[in-house]
Amino acid sequence: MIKITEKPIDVQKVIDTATSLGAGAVNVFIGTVRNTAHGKNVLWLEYEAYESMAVAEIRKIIDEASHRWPLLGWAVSHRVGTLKPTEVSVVVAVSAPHRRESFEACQFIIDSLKAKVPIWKKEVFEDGEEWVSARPEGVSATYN
Amino acid sequence: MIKITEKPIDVQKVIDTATSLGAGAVNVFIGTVRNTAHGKNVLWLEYEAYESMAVAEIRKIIDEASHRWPLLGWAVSHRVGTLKPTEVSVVVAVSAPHRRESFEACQFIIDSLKAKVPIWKKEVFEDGEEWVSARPEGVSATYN
Amino acid sequence: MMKTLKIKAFGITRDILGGREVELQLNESGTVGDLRSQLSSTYPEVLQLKSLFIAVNNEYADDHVVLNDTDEIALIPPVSGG
Amino acid sequence: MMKTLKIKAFGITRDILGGREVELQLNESGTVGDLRSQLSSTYPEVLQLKSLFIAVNNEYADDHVVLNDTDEIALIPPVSGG
Repeated sequence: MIKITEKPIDVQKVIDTATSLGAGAVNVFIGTVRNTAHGKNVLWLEYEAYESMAVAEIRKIIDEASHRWPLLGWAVSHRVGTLKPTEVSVVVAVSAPHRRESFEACQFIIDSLKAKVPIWKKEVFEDGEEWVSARPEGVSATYN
Repeated sequence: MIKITEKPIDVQKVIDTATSLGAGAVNVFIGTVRNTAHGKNVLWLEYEAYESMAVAEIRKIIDEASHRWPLLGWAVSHRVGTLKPTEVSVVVAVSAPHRRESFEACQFIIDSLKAKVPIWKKEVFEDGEEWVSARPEGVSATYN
Repeated sequence: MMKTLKIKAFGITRDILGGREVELQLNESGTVGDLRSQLSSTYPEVLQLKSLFIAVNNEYADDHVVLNDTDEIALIPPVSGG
Repeated sequence: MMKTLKIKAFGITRDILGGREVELQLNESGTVGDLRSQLSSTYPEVLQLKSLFIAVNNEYADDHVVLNDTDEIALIPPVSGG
């Protein structure tokens, strides 16, 4: 299951989707919105996705992970829209026969997702907002 | 939270307990009962714990993990009693500021738990039963 | 002959281009690299980005790829999902 | 003088000793190592185990530790939780 959704993510449902009968190990990564960034309070985040391409890129990542580890099940769900601190932005769950494989595959998927999948977040502070990682360090990035 | 319980584990509750407001990353490991072992069908598993010592050993593991990684929250729940295939035997959840720390700490905790914590499982097959890993390979281990 | 391309813009490029989708004119033989040059001269702020990839039909595309007016073209500034 | 020790047995050692808790007599100065020797002669099957640790008051104990009849003593065969 690959899902890009505006609705809150049901973590248990993602886990259930990834869990296979023959699996002994399930690893789950949950990304949540932090309440601070650059030492400032985060009011909320705006996530947006290029949805068709995001789904295609996640599928490529899953294909590569399935090639490298004996995955028995997997599920990836990413939220878009407005998210407040503590809300869940992403859930990756994989199941495998043994725990090491489940850890390695899950970490590979979230690392690759963050590096390659066309999804963007904007941090909104009291005094401005900023597209995360868009500009090099040192270039003024917060504007009103 | 450290819990040794005969009741089914509520995974979402373990995750919620481990999730901290300041965390950006939660990693969760879920161990489930596999339906085969040594190529034979597993009917059920019997788990037992030396409960007071198990809780003390898990606490030591958590203390060491908290020393090595900036954990913001954690929870460990282990089931005992009779478990059928696909049932959840153990859940470890940790939250941390960043994802790498959450993966490393969670894997350290489950690896240490499996190596040190006084909990035992017996696999029950159609033709016998076996305390897992109790005897060296080659020594007949299944008996009726 | 010129061709008219519809360009989807996401994240910070949507702010820079002032819209979710803009139209640009390119020579008939225009490539991803040509589009990149034209964007840089029309919207110099894109030069300040850490990176800018261009996707054609949901795939990251190299600069030498020739664009067609039926292609789905998108600007991919540095991603920050997760 | 002898002392009477209550020994908790878990996992496969519960099957070998035939109960969740057994009593054993040991010399007044008896240690964890002495208990180990006595177990091995009384229940030779414990020698077939991959390992056997002995816990005293919820801590893994070395063979030189002297046992008291007020101690909580437990046999820890190879663990297999998770």
